[in-house]
Amino acid sequence: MSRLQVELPGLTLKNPVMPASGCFGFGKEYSQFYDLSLLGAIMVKATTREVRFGNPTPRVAETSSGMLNAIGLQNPGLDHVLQHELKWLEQYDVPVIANVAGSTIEDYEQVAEAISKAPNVHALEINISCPNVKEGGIAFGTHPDTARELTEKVKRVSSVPVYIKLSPNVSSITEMAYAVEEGGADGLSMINTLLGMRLDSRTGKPVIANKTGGLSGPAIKPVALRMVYEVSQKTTLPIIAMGGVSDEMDVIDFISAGASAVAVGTANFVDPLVCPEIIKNLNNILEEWEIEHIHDLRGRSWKDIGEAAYHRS
Amino acid sequence: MSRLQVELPGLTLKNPVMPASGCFGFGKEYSQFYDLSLLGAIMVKATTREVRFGNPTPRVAETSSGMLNAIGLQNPGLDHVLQHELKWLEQYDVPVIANVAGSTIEDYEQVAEAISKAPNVHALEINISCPNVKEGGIAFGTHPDTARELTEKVKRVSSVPVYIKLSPNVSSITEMAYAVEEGGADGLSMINTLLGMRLDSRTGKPVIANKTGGLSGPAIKPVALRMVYEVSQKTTLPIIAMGGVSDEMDVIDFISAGASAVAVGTANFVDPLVCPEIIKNLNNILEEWEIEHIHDLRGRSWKDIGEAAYHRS
Amino acid sequence: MIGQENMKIVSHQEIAANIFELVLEGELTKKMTSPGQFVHLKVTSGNDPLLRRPISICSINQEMNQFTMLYRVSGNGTKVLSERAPGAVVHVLGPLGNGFPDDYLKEGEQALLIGGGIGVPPLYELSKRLVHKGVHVTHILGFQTESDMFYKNEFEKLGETHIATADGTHGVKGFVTDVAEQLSIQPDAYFTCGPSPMLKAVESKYETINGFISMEQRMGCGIGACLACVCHVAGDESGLKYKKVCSDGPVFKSGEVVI
Amino acid sequence: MIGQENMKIVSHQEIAANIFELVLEGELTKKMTSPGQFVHLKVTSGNDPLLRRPISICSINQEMNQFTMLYRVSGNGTKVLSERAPGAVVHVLGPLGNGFPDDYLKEGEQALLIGGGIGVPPLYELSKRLVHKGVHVTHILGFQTESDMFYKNEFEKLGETHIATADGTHGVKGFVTDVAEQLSIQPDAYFTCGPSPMLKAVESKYETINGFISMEQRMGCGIGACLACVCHVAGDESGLKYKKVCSDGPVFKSGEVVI
Ligand SMILES: Cc1cc2nc3c(=O)[nH]c(=O)nc-3n(C[C@H](O)[C@H](O)[C@H](O)COP(=O)(O)OP(=O)(O)OC[C@H]3O[C@@H](n4cnc5c(N)ncnc54)[C@H](O)[C@@H]3O)c2cc1C
Ligand SMILES: Cc1cc2nc3c(=O)[nH]c(=O)nc-3n(C[C@H](O)[C@H](O)[C@H](O)COP(=O)(O)OP(=O)(O)OC[C@H]3O[C@@H](n4cnc5c(N)ncnc54)[C@H](O)[C@@H]3O)c2cc1C
Ligand SMILES: Cc1cc2nc3c(=O)[nH]c(=O)nc-3n(C[C@H](O)[C@H](O)[C@H](O)COP(=O)(O)O)c2cc1C
Ligand SMILES: Cc1cc2nc3c(=O)[nH]c(=O)nc-3n(C[C@H](O)[C@H](O)[C@H](O)COP(=O)(O)O)c2cc1C
Ligand code: FES
Ligand code: FES
Repeated sequence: MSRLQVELPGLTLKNPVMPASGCFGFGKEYSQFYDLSLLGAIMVKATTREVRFGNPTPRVAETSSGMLNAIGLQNPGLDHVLQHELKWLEQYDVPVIANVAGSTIEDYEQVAEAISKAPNVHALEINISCPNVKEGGIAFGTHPDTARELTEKVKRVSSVPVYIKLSPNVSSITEMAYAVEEGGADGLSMINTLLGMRLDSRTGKPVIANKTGGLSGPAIKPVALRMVYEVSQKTTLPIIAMGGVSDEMDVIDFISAGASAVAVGTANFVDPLVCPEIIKNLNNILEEWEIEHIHDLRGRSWKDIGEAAYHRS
Repeated sequence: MSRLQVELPGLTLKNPVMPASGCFGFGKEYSQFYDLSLLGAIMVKATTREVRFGNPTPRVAETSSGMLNAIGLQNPGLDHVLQHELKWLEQYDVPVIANVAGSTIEDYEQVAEAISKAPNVHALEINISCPNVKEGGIAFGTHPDTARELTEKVKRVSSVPVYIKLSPNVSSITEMAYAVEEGGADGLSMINTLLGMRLDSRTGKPVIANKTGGLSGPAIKPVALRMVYEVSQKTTLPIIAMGGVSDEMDVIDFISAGASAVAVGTANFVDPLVCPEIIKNLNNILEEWEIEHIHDLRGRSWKDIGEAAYHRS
Repeated sequence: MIGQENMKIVSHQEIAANIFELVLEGELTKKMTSPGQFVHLKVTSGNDPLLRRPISICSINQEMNQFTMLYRVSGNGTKVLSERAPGAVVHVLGPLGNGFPDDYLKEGEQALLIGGGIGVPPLYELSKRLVHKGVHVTHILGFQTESDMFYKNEFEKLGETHIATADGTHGVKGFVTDVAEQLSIQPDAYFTCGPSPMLKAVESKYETINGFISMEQRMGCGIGACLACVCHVAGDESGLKYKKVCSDGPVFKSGEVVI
Repeated sequence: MIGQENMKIVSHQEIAANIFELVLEGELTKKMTSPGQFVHLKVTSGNDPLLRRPISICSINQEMNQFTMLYRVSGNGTKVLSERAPGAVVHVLGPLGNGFPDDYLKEGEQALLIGGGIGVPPLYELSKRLVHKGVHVTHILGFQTESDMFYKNEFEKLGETHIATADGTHGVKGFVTDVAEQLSIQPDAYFTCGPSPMLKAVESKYETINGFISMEQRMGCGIGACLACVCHVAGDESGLKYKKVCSDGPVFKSGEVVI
């Protein structure tokens, strides 16, 4: 097995690096820059049952080392995603993780059932943590009981493994992880954005039309890392981690914290080639450090796993 | 009344700008740089009943646009604070807000009762949100019932108004605000640090000896701003806001979000003169904008308070 | 094809109050073909500012491998950019989006170019090309006040140029549409870029002729992936159709999208 | 008195692998009196990197109003600093802390100066001053490998200078204490700066004489307010006593604090 190959429920990844949902569309735009088959996987944009326009603009604002977004789950709807976006992606040798969203549990069930049958969808990422929509989204992601119920129902109808995407906007991320583990989740993906806001200092009004938005980027990395560190010690579920990843050292940090794979969000906007570059550099640095497999580093922030997993030089 | 003067329970502030607790010691070091009487108030370092050494070092680590700290409430203990630190501060014409911490409710009561009698202590800030100690601290700050009870008990023994310092590490900051409002709090101070962590990428081990730490600085401003925006619409308690403030525009943002006064933490480390500079610039910009009083801007992010509160030029 | 390059600053100067002219050199220039396209700049390394900044291409010099941008210091990112000295490099992603067509009008036809404030720059390369093709160009340029004004001479060299300032310190007191009212020429098409209220006013004033309108919107990716920059499609009653300013625009045909 | 100033970079160069020599000019130099003090640098404007970086003063030139620092690029902050060109300004807070006493030894007495890696720089100004007072100085400087070595010539001009490298590529193979074992001189006091294991080894080797030890710790404020940089006081059984490296140190008397 190669140094970077990672096996997860439903997924055989060439490497543990993938674009995060909503930061990569359905891949078309980035295919202008590189061959998408280089990626470990692709987490595509959230899909809902119906087509959605999303929130009014402005939808993004910059903050110190971060950005706020309130796209509001704009997407062309389940049917279009199945017939066009996922179909188009079939030309690449890369597993797709479909991000599922909705306003009601039934919405989630319906999308999960249908989209999990697409041939290149190898896993679902259930988005119970979108801070930018009025109904559903984060409401499911901050109450353990609702999250458990949703997980159970989605699991029942899905033909592929189910990863639940956790919200960081909670008092105890571990409690949420326990709840979805009980609900039968196959894995976790974490974290979604932190709820934040920016004001125009002159007018005093919110810069984003939706008023609040989700904070992503390097600013949130310390929070994401801490949450992965906590949760990975408490559950046996594999974790796909995200939050501020922009280089190979960030990937190593999240794996050291306990993640099995890592997603790159905001950094794609800064550098469209960031994912393949991370993959290349990651391989090089592991070689330099004489680490046989990326998972030799997994959880070393809290596990005592001996010299092998440390930097040798 | 001057443009910047602010009246709050227990406090008449020359201006709404004060250093945040833990980022200014008891003022001595900064008195080398300027006259402390220029400040609106001083939020002094957390005081516990007994002297505490705090956590092992390293206690700080830098992150993108932020820093982590795990000082662990190091302080010389109640008696020493009363007899030396607060005594020393009496030479300045500036109200002190005493930050109170402890491991049990009795600890809080005892410190609150004694410290609130110091002549220059005009208000208490009850720190139920320190993420860096094993007992007390954040445990009180993430459970509404405990927070309510603690507030009631502290109120009963305090001879000055009581501000409760809220933790951002919760699912619903509004719920916490309601709880302490019910408990009889006179005001809120928010936010304390977000729980985060940094790893040494080479060894994979936490940089901070305490493993996790509290994230502060510009990185957290969007989260702090959103929380002040939410809470100020839901309670009538005045808010002293903090989180990433480093210039006068940040102060204006927090006031626009609904705060009554603003504290400056991490920015003191970057520029020891930051507080008096903010005060000067704040006055100048309000003059330029023809705003008669800083509170004409209060809450304008969500209130419709007419042209007067907008930028005129 | 979109490219990426660390390009060298060959000149960088303030040409009006808070307005900077930035000339970059590098191979990426070769890809720049259409006036009205923009580039996405990383103004400095490090995470603050984090995102790229969209800036229009103002003129292209293929022989020298250089292109020029004009920008206004408005927030933190442009401020940091303005402090970068000649010799330093700036990371450029581009050219992005679809620009103004320079073949819509034929030789001898009349073009009206209307720019407001920092919307003026992309019209410069356009005007040069139209003139080169033998199209008659008339410019109306609007600014807040005289000290904000830039490139007046440059435009005058290409064709009739009218200035409007909001405070009357130069040219006509008022807006670009006030100048338009007084124009005797009958344009065959218009090309415009500037703040939305101006674009709206221009579109409704010239309802009967075709025009090309360059839109602005806050951006994330700049390449069509993040859906930050969408606008509604004109006449779409479902409210569900959209165009992306970054990749479908920034230039749209008049009547195509909701300004 | 601590001051603050935007100081100009007059020279900036790499003098060994990843080791830079930075010379700054400005009035703040006048306040720099004691070798072993440090300054707190804001390496760039903006919020990333956010905090200041503590760097020791390596030498002071009062006539030219300049002082020199030597630093190693180890993380993001020092990397950004290393990219700043002569002519640019760096914001300096300092001088901070208490340095090495240059009057502890009298003329004719023998000083031993022991530096490890990036702990070497503060010993340079100290050595100059001791030599100026007629104190005999002997230096032991330890590096990982020859390519990391710097200022060997500079120290040799001031007194006997022994080099240890961990890999034996220059001088004695081993640690500074290995060199110390072989020394014939009997120092009247020692002065040391370097990584903690080295400081510990030096302190226990010279138990019988007095020494001055410069400590390192991650810092927040640099002025004694935040309690980031504390160390325990030697012999304190309560575990509650502390010293702040930034304002009580960085130089302590041997036996004063727990290394
Ligand atoms: C297609 C296009 C072409 C442009 N061409 C030019 C040009 O040629 N010259 C010029 O001066 N300006 C141009 N702009 C506007 C320019 O992008 C903004 O002024 C600039 O991004 C502001 O950045 P800042 O960091 O100074 O401001 P800040 O307010 O600090 O920026 C914060 C964030 O908001 C975004 N933002 C702020 N204002 C705007 C705006 N008006 N439009 C889009 N995003 C904004 C920034 O990109 C950044 O992400 C153009 C914008 C677009 C969309
Ligand atoms: C009193 C004192 C004097 C020093 N003098 C010198 C000197 O003359 N030359 C030199 O090269 N280095 C010196 N150092 C060490 C220097 O401060 C660090 O190497 C530097 O801060 C690393 O910053 P960075 O951004 O490159 O590393 P990063 O690891 O990215 O820094 C992250 C954070 O950790 C802190 N940090 C990292 N390493 C250290 C360290 N070893 N000591 C203290 N803080 C650290 C940084 O200040 C920053 O806050 C001194 C340290 C102290 C405390
Ligand atoms: C513009 C934008 C759109 C996003 N859309 C989605 C989405 O549709 N579904 C989802 O689960 N997460 C979405 N996210 C969250 C990201 O997938 C990711 O969890 C978060 O941005 C943190 O990673 P980062 O810091 O690397 O960006 C979005 C983030 C951004 C910035
Ligand atoms: C080094 C350090 C020590 C702190 N100590 C305390 C403390 O003792 N009590 C407290 O209530 N908050 C403490 N805080 C939190 C700050 O008061 C403030 O709430 C937080 O840092 C956010 O503000 P900032 O981003 O401006 O730093 C501390 C913060 C820092 C950085
Ligand atoms: S900016 Fe991302 S789609 Fe236009
Ligand atoms: S660094 Fe703040 S007390 Fe020493």
